[in-house]
Parts: sequence; C-alpha cells; structure tokens
Amino acid sequence: MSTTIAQNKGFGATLWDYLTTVDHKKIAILYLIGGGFFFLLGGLEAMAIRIQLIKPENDFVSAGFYNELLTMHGTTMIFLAAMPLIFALLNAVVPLQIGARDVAFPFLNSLGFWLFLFGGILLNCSWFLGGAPDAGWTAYAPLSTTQPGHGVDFYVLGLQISGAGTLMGGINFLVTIVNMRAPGMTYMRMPLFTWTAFVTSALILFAFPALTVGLFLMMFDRLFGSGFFDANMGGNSVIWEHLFWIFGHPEVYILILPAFGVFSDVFSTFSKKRLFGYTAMVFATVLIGFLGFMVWAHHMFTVGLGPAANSIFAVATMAIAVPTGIKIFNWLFTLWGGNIKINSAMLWSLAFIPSFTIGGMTGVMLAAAAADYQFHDTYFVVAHFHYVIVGGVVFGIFAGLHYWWPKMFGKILDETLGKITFWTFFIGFHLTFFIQHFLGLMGMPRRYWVYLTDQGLNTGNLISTIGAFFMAIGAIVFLYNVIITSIKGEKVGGDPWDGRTLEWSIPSPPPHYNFKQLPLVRGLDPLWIEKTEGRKGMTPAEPVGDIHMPNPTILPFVMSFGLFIAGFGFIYQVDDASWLSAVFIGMGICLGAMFVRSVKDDHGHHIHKEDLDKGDGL
Amino acid sequence: MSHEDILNPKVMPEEPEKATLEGKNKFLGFWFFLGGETVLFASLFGTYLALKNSNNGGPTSEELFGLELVFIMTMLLLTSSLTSVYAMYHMKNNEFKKMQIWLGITVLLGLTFLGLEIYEFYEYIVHDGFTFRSSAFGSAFYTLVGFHGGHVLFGLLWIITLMARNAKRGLNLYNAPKFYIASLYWHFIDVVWVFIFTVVYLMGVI
Amino acid sequence: MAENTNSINTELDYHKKKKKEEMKQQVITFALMIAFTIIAFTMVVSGLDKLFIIPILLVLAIVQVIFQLYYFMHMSHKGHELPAVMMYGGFAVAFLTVLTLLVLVWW
Amino acid sequence: MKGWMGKVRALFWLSILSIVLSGCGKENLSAFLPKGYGAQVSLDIIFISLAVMVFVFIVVMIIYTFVLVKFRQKKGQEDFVPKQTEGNKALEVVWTVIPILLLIIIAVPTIAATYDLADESDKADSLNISVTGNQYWWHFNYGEEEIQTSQDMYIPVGEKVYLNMMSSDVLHSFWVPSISGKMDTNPENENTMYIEALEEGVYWGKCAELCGPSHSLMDFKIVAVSPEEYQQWVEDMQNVDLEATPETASAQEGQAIFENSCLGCHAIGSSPTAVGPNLTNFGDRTKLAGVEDLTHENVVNWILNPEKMKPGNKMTGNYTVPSEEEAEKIADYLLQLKPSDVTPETASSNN
Ligand code: HEA
Ligand code: HEA
Ligand code: HEC
Ligand code: CUA
Ligand SMILES: [Cu+2]
Repeated sequence: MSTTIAQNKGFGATLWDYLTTVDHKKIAILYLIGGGFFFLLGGLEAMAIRIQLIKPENDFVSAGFYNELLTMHGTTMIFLAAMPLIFALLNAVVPLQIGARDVAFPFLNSLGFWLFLFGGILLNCSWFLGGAPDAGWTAYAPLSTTQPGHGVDFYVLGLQISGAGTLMGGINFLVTIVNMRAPGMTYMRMPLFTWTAFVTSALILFAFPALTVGLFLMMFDRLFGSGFFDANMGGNSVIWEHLFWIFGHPEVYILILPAFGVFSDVFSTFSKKRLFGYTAMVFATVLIGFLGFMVWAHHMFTVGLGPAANSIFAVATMAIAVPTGIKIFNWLFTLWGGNIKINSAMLWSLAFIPSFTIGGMTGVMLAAAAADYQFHDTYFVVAHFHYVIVGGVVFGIFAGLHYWWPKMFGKILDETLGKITFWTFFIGFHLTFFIQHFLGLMGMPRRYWVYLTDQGLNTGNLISTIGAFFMAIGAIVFLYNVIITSIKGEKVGGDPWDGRTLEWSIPSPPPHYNFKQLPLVRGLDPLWIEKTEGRKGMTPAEPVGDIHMPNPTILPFVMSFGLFIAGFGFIYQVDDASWLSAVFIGMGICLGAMFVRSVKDDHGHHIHKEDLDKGDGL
Repeated sequence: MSHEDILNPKVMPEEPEKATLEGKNKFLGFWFFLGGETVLFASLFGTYLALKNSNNGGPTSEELFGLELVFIMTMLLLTSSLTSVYAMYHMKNNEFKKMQIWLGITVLLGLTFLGLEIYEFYEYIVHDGFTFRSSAFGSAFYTLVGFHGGHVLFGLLWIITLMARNAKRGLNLYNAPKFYIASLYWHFIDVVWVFIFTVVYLMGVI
Repeated sequence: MAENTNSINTELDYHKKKKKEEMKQQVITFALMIAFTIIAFTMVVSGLDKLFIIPILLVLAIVQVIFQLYYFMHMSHKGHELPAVMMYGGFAVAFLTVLTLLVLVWW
Repeated sequence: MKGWMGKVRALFWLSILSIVLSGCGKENLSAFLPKGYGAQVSLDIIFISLAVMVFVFIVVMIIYTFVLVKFRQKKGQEDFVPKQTEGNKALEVVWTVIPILLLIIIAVPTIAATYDLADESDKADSLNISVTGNQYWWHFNYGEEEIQTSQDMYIPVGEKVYLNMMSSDVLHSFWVPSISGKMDTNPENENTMYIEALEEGVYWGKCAELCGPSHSLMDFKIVAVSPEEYQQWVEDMQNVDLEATPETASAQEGQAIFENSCLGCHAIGSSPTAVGPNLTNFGDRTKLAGVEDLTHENVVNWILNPEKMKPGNKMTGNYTVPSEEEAEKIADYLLQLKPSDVTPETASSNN
C-alpha cells in the first residue's frame, strides 16, 4: 500500500488510488500538485502584471483585464497556492512528527482537499465564462457587489467552497495534534513545526467563519437582491471590510506561522543544535496568533474610523513586532555556536531572516497610522506584503520542500539546481520588490493599470519587472529540478540529514501505517536523544500488533463535485431560473453522498502483524 | 478494539461517547467546530446590530415583532434542550429505548419550533410586506434568524437519520459518539437562540 | 472474578447515583432558565426604562448560556479543558467582532 | 561568504542608484517632497519609524553576519556536535524589553500625529468643501460660496481647508501625496479631513482605492493660490455670466449643441447637476478628464470616443455622439470657458 508499491500499478489504478485516498501522505502529495499548479498560474498572472507595468501607459493588456489579473493573482496566490502548499507540508509531516499512524479525521482530510481543488477550479472557470473577478482580492463592496458579469460570483462561490475545505483541514489538525500524539509526546516536546501547525489551525478555526459569513452576505447581495452593502437600502459597505479583515489579518499569520515552524526545524537540524529558547518560541507563536485577532483594522486606517480606533489598532499592531522579534533572535542564537551546514534548505532559511525582517519592519511602519495615510494602497504596501509573503512564506515553502522532499519521495532534490533556483529567485525577489517601497511614496498607488509618463516612475517599474523575470527563471529551474530528481535522483535512507525529530526515525517514504510500533518519546528532539545515547532508532512503546487503518473512499470527491455543480447553479440562476435545477442536482449529489457516509458503517481495516514484517527495515 | 467489541460491547463503559479513539476525536473535533460556529454567529449578530436601524422606510423592529409567538418558540426550544439532556442521560445508562423516546420528543419540539418560525416569516412577508429585499434591516434579520433556522433544520435531519439508522441495532460504541455530538449541536442551537430572542426580539421592541 | 464483578457493580451504582444527582441539577438548571426567560419577557412587556432593561437582558442571556454550556453540555467535566479553551477563544473573537461592528460601522 | 555579501551589496547599490537617478520622485506628486501640512506630519512619522527600523536591521544583520562567518561548518568538522544550549533568560529579556521601548518611541508620536490630523476644532470657521468621488472623476462643492467645480480644486494657500467626503457610487480614496495622506470616500458615511498647502502650486492627486477599469486614470489636482487670488477666483466663479455668448461663430454653434445634448449631465455654473463633471471653468482645466492634455484635438477625441481615453467611464454610451464637425464646435465652445484669470498657471508661476 505504500507509495512505492502504488507506482508499480497501472495508471488507472494509481489515479483511482489517489481519488479515493485517505492517507495523509498521499493527500500531501495531492496538495503539493494542486498548490504547485496554482502557484505557477498565479506566477503567470504576476508576470502579465509586471509586463504591463514595464513601461508607462503600456497597453499590453486592457484595463478591465488588468483588474482581473491582479484580482486573480492575489486570490490564487493566497487561497490556492500558499495555503495548499502549506497544507501539503502539514499533511506530510505533522502526523509523523507526533508519532501518529494517521490523522484524526482521514475522511474530512480528504474532503478538505477536494473542496479546495473544486473551489479553485470553479474560481478559475471564470476565465472562460465571461471574465474573472476584477474587484481585487479584497473584493471591497460596493464595487464587488455592483460589478456586472459573473466574475465576482465565481470569486464568492469558489472561495466559499475552498474555504469550507480549509476549515475542515484546520479542525482535523487540531484534533490530530491533541489526540494522536505518541506516548511521551507531551505538548512541550512537540517540534516547533507541529506547534505552529496547531496555532495556525486554531487561527483557521476562528478566522474562516468571518469570511464564510462575509461571502454569504456578498452572495445574497449579488444573487438574491439583499442590501447588506447597498447604501441605497440602508446597507453599509464598511461591514464587508471589517468581516474581510477579521478573517484577512489572521490569514496572513495562518500563512507565516507554519513557515516559521519550518525554519525552526531547519535551523536546528543544520546547525546541529536544539532550538534556542524553545519555550519562548512556543509562547511567541501562541502570542502572535492571539494578537493576530486584535489588529485587523490596520488595513482600514483611511476608511475614516476616527483617531481613537486608529490609535488603538496602531499600537496593537506594533505589539506583534515583539513576539516576532523574539523569534528572530532565537533563530540567530540557535545558529550561534552551531555547526552550520549550508545546503539548499538552509539557504532559503538563511535568506528568510533579512528578507522577512525588512518586510516586518515596513509592517511596523505601516502600523503607524499617521504614516499609513501616505502608505496605504500604494506600492509601499505591495512591497511590504511581498517581502513578508515571498520572503517569509514562499521561502519557507521552498525550505520545507527541500528539507522534507526525501521524506515524502525518498529522494533528495538536486543541490546544484537547488542553488541556482535559490540565487536567481532571491536576487529577482529583491530587485522586484525593494524598489516598490520608493515607487509607492513617489506617488504610485497600487492596482494601477497604467502610470503616466513624466511622473518619475519609469525606472523603478522597469527594474521591478526585470526582477520578476529572474524569479520566473528560478521557478522554472525548480520545476526542472523536481522532474529530473524524480527521474534520476538516487534513493536515500530514512534519515539523510542527521535529523532530530520523529519523522526521521522511519523509512523514506514512510509505509502506509507510518510507525510499525509507536515510538516512546523521552524529550524534545526525541530521535536526537536516542542518537546521543548510542541507539540508532526510537525505542518502541508497544509490541508489534495489528494496525487499524481507515478505508479509502470516493465520497469526498463526489461531495465536492456536487458542490461544484451547485456553484454553477447558484451563479447562473439569476440569468435563467432553470439553472436552479443545477443547484438541486449538485446539492442532491452532495447530500446524497453525505447520507451514504452516515448510513454506511465504515470501520476501516486492519493490517495484520504478520504482514508488517515484510522488509520495512530502515 | 475490534469491530465486534465496538458494535456489540459486552459492558457499556461509563462514557460510551469517549470510549474509542474515533469517539474521542469526534467529541473534540465537534467542540472545536462549535468554537468556530461561535464566530460565525457573532459575525451575523454584529451585522444585524449594525443594520437593525436601517429599515429604509420599511417597517421597523418595534412595529414588526410580537412577543407571544417568540415566547412560545423560546419555551419549545428550551424544553427540547432538557429533553435531549434526558436522552443523553439514558444513553449513559445504556437504555436505548428511552433514549430514542426522548430524542423523539426533542425532534417533535424542534419541528414545532421550525413550524412556528416559518409561520412567523410568512406573516411578516405576506401581511407586513417585510421581506429579505425590503431593506438592509430585512436582509440582516432574515439572514440571522434564517441561519439559525437552517441550523435547527439540519439538526433535526441529523437526529432523525441517526434514530432511524440505529433503531434496530441499539446503542454501541460506534454510534454513541454520534448521538452525543448531535445532542451537543442541539444545545448549541439553543445557545444561539437565547441570544436571538434577547438581542433581536426583546431588544428590538424596547 | 467475583470480586471484580462486585467492584464493577458498586462502581456502577456509584455512577448511577452520580448521574441521578446530575440529572436533578440539570432539571433545576432548566427551571432557572425558564424563570430567567419569563423574567426577561415580562421586563420588556412591563415597559421599564431602556437603559435599565438592556444590561439585565444581556446578563440573563449570558447566564443562560453558561448554564447550557456547563450543565447541559458538561463543559466543566474532566476532559473538557480544550473545548473550554476553544469556546472561550471563540467568544473572545465573537466579542471583538460584535463590538466593532456595533461601534465602528456608523460614525 | 564574500560572494554572498557582494551580491547583496551590488543589489543595494543598484537600488540606491536608481533612486538617485529618479530623484525622490516628481515634484508636487511625491510624498517625499511634502508641500502640505499633512504630508509633512506623515513624513516625520515615516522618518522616525524608519530610523528605528534601520537601527534594528543593523543589529540583526551584525549578529547574522557574525554567526554565519564564525559558525559555518569547517572542512573536516562535519561530525562536530556543538553544545545543546536550551536558552538564556537574560538575553531573552533583553530582546523582549528593548523592542518594546523602541515601539514606544514610534507609538507616542504616531498617536499624537493621528489625533492632530483628525482635529476638527476649527472646522466651523474654515473653508469647507464637499468632495464627491465618482467613477472616475471628482466633484467639489463649495457649499457656502455656492460654487461647483470638478477635477481641479482651488484652495487658498496657508489656510486649513476642511474636506467633507462622500462617494456617489463605489469606494474611492482622495490622495494628494505632496499635500496630505489619503482618506476614503464611502457611499454611506461622510469623512472629514483637513488639508493645508504650505506653498502655491498645482498638486497632483490620485484615486487610491480600486474603483473599476479607469481607477488608474482618476487623477485630479489641487490648485493652491494666494488667499487674495483665491478670493478673486471665488468672485469670478460666482459671477459667471450664463447668458454670455461666445465670441466665435463655431463656439456659438457649439454652445447650442452642448445645451441640447450635454447639459443633462454637465452643468455650467453653480447648478447642482453632477452626473458628469461641472464644466464651468473647463477652459482653465489642468488636464482633460484628469489625465490627458487639454488640447483641442484631445477634447474632440474625447467627445467622439471617451472610451478610448478612459475605459469604462460613465459617459460612454449615454449620450448621442455628435458628428466630428459638431464635436469640433463643442470643443471650441468648451475651451473658451475661462471665467477667471486665476488659473493653474497663476499657482505655478508664483512659485
Ligand atoms: C505573511 C504575511 C504577512 C505578515 C507576516 C505580515 C506582518 C505584518 N504586517 Fe502586513 N500585510 C500582509 C501580509 C503580512 N503582513 C498583506 C498581504 C497585506 C496587504 C493586504 C492587502 O491590502 O491586499 C498587509 C498589509 C499590512 C498593513 C496595512 C497597510 C495598508 O494597507 O495600508 C499593515 C499596517 O499596519 C501591516 C502591518 C504588519 C505588521 C506590523 C506585521 C508584523 O507581524 C511584522 C513583525 C515583524 C518584525 C517587526 C520583524 C522582526 C522583529 C524584530 C527584528 C524585532 C525588533 C523590531 C522592532 C522593535 C520594530 N500589514
Ligand atoms: C502568496 C502570495 C503572493 C505571492 C507568492 C506573490 C508573488 C508575486 N507577486 Fe503578488 N500579490 C499578492 C500575493 C502574492 N504575490 C496579493 C495578495 C496581491 C494583491 C492583489 C490585489 O491588489 O488585490 C498581489 C499583488 C501584486 C502586484 C500589484 C498589482 C497591482 O497592485 O496593480 C504585483 C506587481 O508587481 C505583484 C507581483 C508579484 C510577483 C512578480 C510575484 C512573484 O514572486 C511570482 C513568482 C512566480 C513565478 C514568476 C512563477 C513562474 C512560473 C512560470 C512563469 C512558468 C509558467 C509555466 C508553466 C505553467 C509551465 N503582486
Ligand atoms: C450620461 C451623462 C453624460 C452626458 C450626456 C455627457 N457626458 Fe460628458 N462626461 C460624463 C461623465 C460621467 C464624465 C467623466 C468621465 C470620467 O472622467 O470618468 C464626463 C466627462 C466629460 C468631459 C471631460 C471633463 C473634464 O472635467 O475634464 C468633457 C469635456 C465632456 N464630458 C463633454 C461632454 C459633451 C461635449 C457631451 C455632449 C455631447 C457630454 N459630455 C455628454 C457624463 C456625460
Ligand atoms: Cu476612484 Cu479609484
Ligand atoms: Cu494585517
């Protein structure tokens, strides 16, 4: 049942295997493919944006199309690329790090993936059906509620569906981490990546419902004639802004925290030291998550909330610099006195520190409300968030992929290609976005289709576009690396990096059931502890016995597909009431599958202990 | 634990809903879900509060709301909370029949509640001409109360399905957690209603 | 073996009793909730001053919710630590959300 | 290691170079070159916070560089296992407390400035202008003076001017970088902000909230003139002779056509019609429709096909397109609408 065996099956069987899988390791691969695809798509849109802005008053794309590009770039990157790629890492690693054979809700886990995928596909169908959403990824009303066409409807329903998937994923990880830890794996012995997974999932749990409600209200306004955001009916467009940012700000920490977790593990492994100030790191993670819910109005300083609200939110926002700083310094002191080995995973992590620090500091500058009156909605903000998102999240994903690739696929990504990717992407990144800080203050608002000649903005934009091309080259080299490694790469053992945590104590890629015997955890960095005491692997906490595993099922796929159909029904019923039948059919498929799920008992299956011993040594 | 033990346990443990790992997971996961639901309803309440005076020339909350019906609805829902507590009491005592009876009563109360709510909406729409599209207030009112009503409906369907599916085979460690979290859900619906009758109806008429 | 069943029996009895007591508590809780509801409705009908009623209504609602959570949903029981944390987390976010939407939307 | 830092340094200088090349941006547009009170206040906060940030960044980079140089794996030491330190209480306190202090340094002036910029104590005694954001043009209503204008806002230099801002459709944001920070225009709430120009001049304004296809073309200007000239302008605008006949025949014909087919949306004089920009002083505009040069040719092209200049604008498709000849005449008429001698040139030439 392990991935190696799956490769020997025919294509159809493999496909069916993946469509029905509830194995977190395979779901991780699905997320990686889905998220990777959307990253390329979002990158392509970014390239189109940059080409349009290469010179003043360019007409590479039309005004309306530009707005579609920038909206879809932001939406795709955040919801369909960054989040799923992070979910790929969480799925691949978290159960292994806590010594679990499975996640708490394998069914929900797979449902979460398919909902994300079908939501994303629904959203992107808009390109071919009369135009993509064009009101920005923030979709501020009333622009979004009054835009003609169906673009924004696709935004609303696509995000609603994929958002539901994310919420399920979040609950799954929370319960997995609480209930499925191996014996001895106390909370304060969990690797930091697992901790960040935990806090991120809690943020998802509390942040996504606000988006859900916001999207419902917007859907009602657009499709059913309600007046939440319509001033003529007594509505108020600022409600959308609040709901969006109550979700939106925690969302950016949902993205960055797992990246922080990756860096913590990578730094510790490749400097051969335990993480400096582990307790403080955990505390800081929780604190960032907590404060993350009290600052959303810093996106709304110019909305006119008044000086009192602006000041409160300004100070609350600045406070986040403290726990983040704690992390930065703890990382530096993890490296301090270590035996630092620099490879691709480490390069991305090391590059993260200055890049993210710059982004964080421009964040604090933005938090100064009176200064934000100038920064807001200019390229300064664009520079800020690409510095934290690309310099933090994307670097983190790259670091994590290089670090865990051998665990996921049993092969190490090529180092030379990895370094080429890194340097082109890194240089391109700074070229693209550093200059944008200045462009913003020189009078270039964001979301501008064209800028005028003679306004001093030409050179900066040209440099920025050149940088973007470097990033594209980097991304393509990475893609090449993945292909070449999967064809030619050499197999490695379970522990290629001299790892410290539990995932390195089992074969690569891990067997279907992860751990033949659950390990006994005796402290932080459990595998390291065993190694320092001269043992090669973990001491088991139980005798070899039968292992209970969940059964594969197609139902999550069917349910998501049903919602996908219903999505089209909702969108088009305004034009023609007969589309309501699509709503009923789609919901019928979805509810029918739910009904089957609840009526049909599914107790999973057992792997007998006699079958376990067949050659799974390290 | 083997299938046999789960489906036909020799002795029912003290807390059957948490006796298996699946049960524990369901239990915890569902509570977390309720934490998220809290934010969901808060967003709806916040929106309602922000828009409750935006009647756009249409009827206001003072003109619309009568308290008699709401009082009856409240009593029904509160009582259904108690009956579902009884059901869980009997579940823990492994008295399946009694549990089914009390769940049945809960469902009846819930259905009546839903019927009254539909009647209320009908009155507003037909007699007062107050609809989802009348004003921002109308949109917010129907959305908030309707979301709650939708939760009631879903809860009823859920409980009915559970009762029907397990009517023949009785209580076991596989379905006990399902009954338990369905009852948690039902209580949560009541929690939300407490705020609805306070914030929407009572505060709407003073 | 005999000993074992015996202890199970006493244990069962003990739990039965505990559950009975708990049930009694829950009925009392229910009675209180009904009472609170009646108080709330009569207060509104009686037409007292707005500024006086609203805080009381809110307090009554909050107490009712605490009853539901702690008595009906057993949030005080062992094994409910994390549910409690998550519910309070939810309430904190909920509170901030409602507060801002109430205060900051019209100015 | 050397190569690494070298690349970073090269990058840094490249960026600096390009900034120097382009100066600090265009005069009267860049927020780096403040000409108004609000812009000045904001820039001060920007510099205070920037100073703190540079300090923090240097500290981080010093430790970072040191660590990487000193503790990088040496040849033959691959198996060296360093001491496993758990943490250090004293250090942790240091890097908690110092950032807090640094943040206080930023927070205090920030709050002061935030309140300062929201001050409305002398609103009643000052000039008040109602600003309306429309897709994709700006309307200015001098309520007390009973003047309506669009696109170019005239204000007296050195005086506080209160702007009461609303939107007629979607969100927009009023931003004149060299005068003051921005403020959104919302459809349901009025926002108030004051501006004060410190020097005479024509300041470039931009819409900073995505509002549709022509969001990037929704420019406007603030024309700051001396208080005397401002008075003059007010009088001229109040005394526009609506009956006056233009001098040339073509302009006269243009007027007739205009009154026939355009007056429903475009007002001349202080009429409150504001479906389209008020054209009372169209001949004195800095730009046509905010962005294009105000030439006869451009005006004709606009009248014939506004979509080409501003995609998605609300004039396209809502008027009977005149023939080219008629358009020429209308342009003649519109371009001679110059009710005042106080013009954007007055503002820039006094500098
Ligand atoms: C991963 C994503 C991410 C992260 C981590 C952050 C982190 C931060 N962000 Fe950012 N932000 C975004 C993504 C992110 N942001 C996005 C996407 C937007 C735009 C959305 C849109 O409009 O489309 C945005 C916009 C945004 C705004 C609104 C700007 C505007 O529209 O006008 C503000 C304002 O306060 C802000 C502030 C901050 C702050 C203070 C942090 C802090 O968390 C940073 C903390 C880190 C540090 C400060 C560095 C390390 C610390 C030290 C070395 C210690 C010492 C430091 C000091 C004493 C200062 N962000
Ligand atoms: C995770 C988040 C994320 C990421 C990774 C990125 C990555 C990039 N972003 Fe994006 N960006 C946002 C989130 C993100 N962005 C958001 C939220 C907005 C705001 C949107 C809004 O205003 O609503 C925004 C807006 C935004 C703008 C401002 C647009 C405007 O305001 O008008 C710009 C302009 O330069 C930009 C550029 C880039 C570039 C050059 C990259 C690069 O890093 C991209 C690098 C990747 C590639 C270049 C892929 C390369 C691959 C190929 C080209 C191969 C394709 C081939 C095959 C399919 C085989 N982004
Ligand atoms: C449906 C209403 C409407 C009608 C009718 C109309 N316009 Fe317009 N006009 C507008 C709007 C709206 C704008 C602002 C466009 C923009 O900048 O986005 C505008 C802008 C202009 C401008 C540029 C204004 C400036 O301040 O720079 C000119 C000139 C103009 N119109 C001329 C005309 C003429 C001539 C006619 C008649 C043939 C006409 N308009 C008919 C709505 C209208
Ligand atoms: Cu108006 Cu952008
Ligand atoms: Cu934020």
